[in-house]
Amino acid sequence: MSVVTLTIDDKLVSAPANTSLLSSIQEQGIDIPTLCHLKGLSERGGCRLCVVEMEGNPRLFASCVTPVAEGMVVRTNTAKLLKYRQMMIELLMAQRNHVCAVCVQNGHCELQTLAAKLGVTSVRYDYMCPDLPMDASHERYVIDHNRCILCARCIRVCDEVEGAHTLDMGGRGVQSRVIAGMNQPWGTSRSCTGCGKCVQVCPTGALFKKGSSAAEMVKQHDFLTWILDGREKKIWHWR
Amino acid sequence: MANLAGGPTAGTVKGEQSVMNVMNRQELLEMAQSELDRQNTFRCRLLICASTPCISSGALAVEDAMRKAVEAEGLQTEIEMVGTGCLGPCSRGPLVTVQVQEEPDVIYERVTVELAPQILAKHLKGASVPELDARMLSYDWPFFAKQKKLVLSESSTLNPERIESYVARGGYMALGQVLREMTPEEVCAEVAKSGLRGRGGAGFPTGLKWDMVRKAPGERKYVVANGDEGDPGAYMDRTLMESDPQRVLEGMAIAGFAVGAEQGFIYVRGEYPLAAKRLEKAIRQAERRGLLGSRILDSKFNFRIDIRMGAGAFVCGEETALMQSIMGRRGQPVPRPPYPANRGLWGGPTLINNVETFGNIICIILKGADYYASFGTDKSKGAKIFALAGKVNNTGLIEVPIGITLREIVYEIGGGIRDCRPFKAAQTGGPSGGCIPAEHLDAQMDYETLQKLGSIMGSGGLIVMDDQSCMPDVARFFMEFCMDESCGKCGPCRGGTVQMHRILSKITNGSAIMEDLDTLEDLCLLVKETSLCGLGNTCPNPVYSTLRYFREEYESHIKDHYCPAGVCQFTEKPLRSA
Amino acid sequence: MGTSQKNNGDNERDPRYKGLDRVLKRLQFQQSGLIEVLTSAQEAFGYLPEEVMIYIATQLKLPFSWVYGVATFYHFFSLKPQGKHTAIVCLGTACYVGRSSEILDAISKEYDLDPGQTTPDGELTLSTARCLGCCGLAPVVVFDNQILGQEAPETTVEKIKEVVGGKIPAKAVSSC
Amino acid sequence: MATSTNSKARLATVWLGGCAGCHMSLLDLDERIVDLLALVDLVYSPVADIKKFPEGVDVTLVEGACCNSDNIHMAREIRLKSKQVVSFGDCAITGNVPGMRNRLKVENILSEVYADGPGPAPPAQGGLPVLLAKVLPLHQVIPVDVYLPGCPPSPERIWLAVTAMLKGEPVELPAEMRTLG
Repeated sequence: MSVVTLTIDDKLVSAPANTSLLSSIQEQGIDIPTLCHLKGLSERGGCRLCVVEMEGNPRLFASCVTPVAEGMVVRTNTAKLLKYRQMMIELLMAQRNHVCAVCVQNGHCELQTLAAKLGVTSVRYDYMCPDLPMDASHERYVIDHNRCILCARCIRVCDEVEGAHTLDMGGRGVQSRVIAGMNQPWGTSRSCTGCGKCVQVCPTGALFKKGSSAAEMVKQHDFLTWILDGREKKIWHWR
Repeated sequence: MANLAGGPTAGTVKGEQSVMNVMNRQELLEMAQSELDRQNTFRCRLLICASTPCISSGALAVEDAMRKAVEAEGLQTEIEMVGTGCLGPCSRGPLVTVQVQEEPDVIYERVTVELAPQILAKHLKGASVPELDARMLSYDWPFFAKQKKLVLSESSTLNPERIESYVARGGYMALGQVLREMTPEEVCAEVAKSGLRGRGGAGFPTGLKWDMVRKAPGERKYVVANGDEGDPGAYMDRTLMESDPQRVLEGMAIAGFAVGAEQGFIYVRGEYPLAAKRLEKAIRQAERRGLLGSRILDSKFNFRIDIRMGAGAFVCGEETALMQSIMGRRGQPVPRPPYPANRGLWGGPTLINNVETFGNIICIILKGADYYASFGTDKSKGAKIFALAGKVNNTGLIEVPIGITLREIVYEIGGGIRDCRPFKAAQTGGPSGGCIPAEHLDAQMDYETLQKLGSIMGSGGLIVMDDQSCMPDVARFFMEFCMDESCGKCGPCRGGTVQMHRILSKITNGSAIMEDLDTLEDLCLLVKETSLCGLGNTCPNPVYSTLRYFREEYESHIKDHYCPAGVCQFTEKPLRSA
Repeated sequence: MGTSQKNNGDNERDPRYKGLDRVLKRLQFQQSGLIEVLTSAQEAFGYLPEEVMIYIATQLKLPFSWVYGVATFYHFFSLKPQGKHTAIVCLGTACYVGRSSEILDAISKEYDLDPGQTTPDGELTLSTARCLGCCGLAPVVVFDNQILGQEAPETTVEKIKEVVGGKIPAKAVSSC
Repeated sequence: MATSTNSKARLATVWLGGCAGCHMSLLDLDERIVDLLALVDLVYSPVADIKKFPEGVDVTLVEGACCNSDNIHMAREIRLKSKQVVSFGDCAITGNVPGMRNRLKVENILSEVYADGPGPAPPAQGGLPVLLAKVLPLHQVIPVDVYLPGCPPSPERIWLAVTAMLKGEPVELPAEMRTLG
């Protein structure tokens, strides 16, 4: 495999060609914010939080969907980037009803943590306060559209790892919403295997286990890399 | 719409394959000659514009009345009635052109059902009809005289529903020439030499794009014509597809040969059923005569074209979203790279050009790259079609050499502003473009200049505004459009358009404070710089450019609750004062 | 997979499903033909009923959510039955400059409808369009496929009332 | 600013639409309350019986969101009379729990709670402040200088922020101390 050299925040680093810029940045121990990215899932390039500045190019690049290239000079943490990231978080918070205080995932939420990390202590935009439902028809899980940030991790894991494709995105623009089956109550969808992967990868309190109360929902998604690694290397074949 | 297009491997309907034959160059020339001979048997030809604007102002009824008059006089063998493509001055429809042998052509505007029989009386019997004389349009009229028609050169005279009509005007000669005399490299080089740039808006050099697809490794390659013209107020592509569909198909076939593709798709906006119908007919006629399909013009080149209809999504004009839509998915853009030229439809290298871009190819091949490059500016060659609308006296579709000044378009072709009001701004590029104020009336209409002024060439919508147009309100209008059309995939565009629209609404209803202007400006930059696709990257342009040139108008809305254009109603009050 | 396939028996008898089958067959059941199948279904049924979408999903071997996601992405598709009559107000730039929004407001007030809604009696659907390309006639309203050009709020409402009042049937003249 | 005889700063705390939890957390400063009172005069607070919001306040902590006309009026008065205004806790910052009604229409809420519910409907007129169509965060009503997030903000956050402000320093909470919720 060929290797390219690039500069990340004034540091010369090398990376295998055809890998993403994000992985190189993370390898340097740089804490770059991400929301729609999750190791093990395909890249969506949707949240745009991981944008970086590229020398000699007026555009910004989402590092998760930008492959490394020889001679690239990248900045990951300029004042402008910080400002944009703050604005993106605020836009997300204004879109739905993110009431952290009464959220099952309070204290363990990726959106909440990122906001604090990036210094977002208030939202300068008008809250849109959409009237969105919760769907508790599933035997074990609940989806609360009020807390969804449309990162589509649940949709991707359902399709790519579980292979059920019960979930997808319905509607468009700010009206987009995660749907199950024919936008039917989740519990009535027969393609859902109830595996709960979608719940575990959800960064916010939009998907949670039934019965969890405020701040009780803690999620873990290391299972993803574990499953995928096992599948790829076929190390679990018992025959 | 039921029998359009199949998938990439779908074959033609069986019945059609059997009648499909191979035509060679000689037969093509014979076909052209016999059509010319046929046309010459008529003493008089009545050309009725049959494109959407004229139809909606009653062209079909006029045609009907004329047909009845012709039949009543028993002149069917002497007079041919032809439904043609677009003439240009769309607001003056229905338009009728009269061609009498050995006499100059005459065009009539606003022909009514009552006047239709009078045309016959005037031209065949020499009757004097003052009402008609008043409706005569002169070819010296600046609206016509100032134009340079390279793409629309034939559209006003040929019948878009008959391939013979196209062939008689030199149709498929370019494809024949390419297949017989040129290599794919040479075709790409010729297009590159012409200096043609993508007419969809961004202005990427077409020859370079073709060469990239040509060189890209891949077994199956595709050619896609983007006819998903979504800008409100723009209808260049629709007109081209309706008026001269074969020209687009021939351009696509030449592109297919140049890049090594055997399958083309033409993606037609769902709102354009007439364009789809005519393209469908054109494809069928071309296939039946061996001008599309297998072994085109007796060569080894095979090329099929299928139509794909959009279903109402502006974002599908973005190339990656368009490809998703062709593959039957949600029309959401995907991040680039990989670029379509390397990995597009079903993973194959894909050439995507605007319909108008393909329309330019024939001229380049037949008349040569040097001839083509003699029009335009140093960096932008050829001519561009604009849909001239808004508060000018002459609205309609115009094709002008790139580099013409805005003043020439507005005051000469457009005949000045209606009611002699002052010119305030011209909006180009629709929701992705910006406003050009009066101080830049002498700016050249080319890609670089427009970009420098904060607008874009775009697909060619050109809306002229007078002092009765309120800039914040216009910006709000475009932002509402973008908000509705944002696909929702990336955060900045999804949330940013909504918030920008909210602030613009506040400005126009009186509840904004000065701080909101800064928030608005910040959002413009955020959405522009961080969005995933072209829609997001360009949708703040209308706001940003009006903020740049008409800031005092925004400020007067906020500070004084005064709308200079008298458009906005200030029904609300700001919640916060400072 | 999904909620119901109970309508399969009826499908055999409903000729509209036969038409759908023809389209499916012509497209060789390719999944990339989904948008076309949905378009034909909408033409046949007037809108996309859930059981039709389930039928299409099953035939094309696509997940239900996929089909629903595509159907709701494109504005052409309607998941609700449309009214007997439709009024489309163009909000393209030229029409907007010609104050077409006032026409929209007038209709919306007269029938107490928001754009996209249908009256409770199923008589009238009000919707908007982004440029119908008849900019020379701005402002434009399309009522039951008939293009009404150079409209004003009062005249449009009058024209609609004549028909939706139930007196004169609207005639389709041309489509834009 | 109206000067007091001693050099102590003038602190006010206000309770708008909220649950008083932030004030509880303030009281949770425990023995540090004594230290705080050594630095400030508490000139207005729900825990002190003062009827009118005084002039010349240095720092005002505002708990709660703006839910009704009275809150708006109070907020404006606070802004006029305070040097620095602090959005004290999530309700003031985001609308938080009171703001959860924003997705519904006020009329529907009132009829649900009173007409169809157990109690009698409040009189249409008669001195009660009018509910706003939407619960608003404080900064949408008046400019705010400092945000102190938390539901409630922990006593540590309060101590850090208030002491910094009294010293005239910028409030810089560490990341883990500025989470909402």
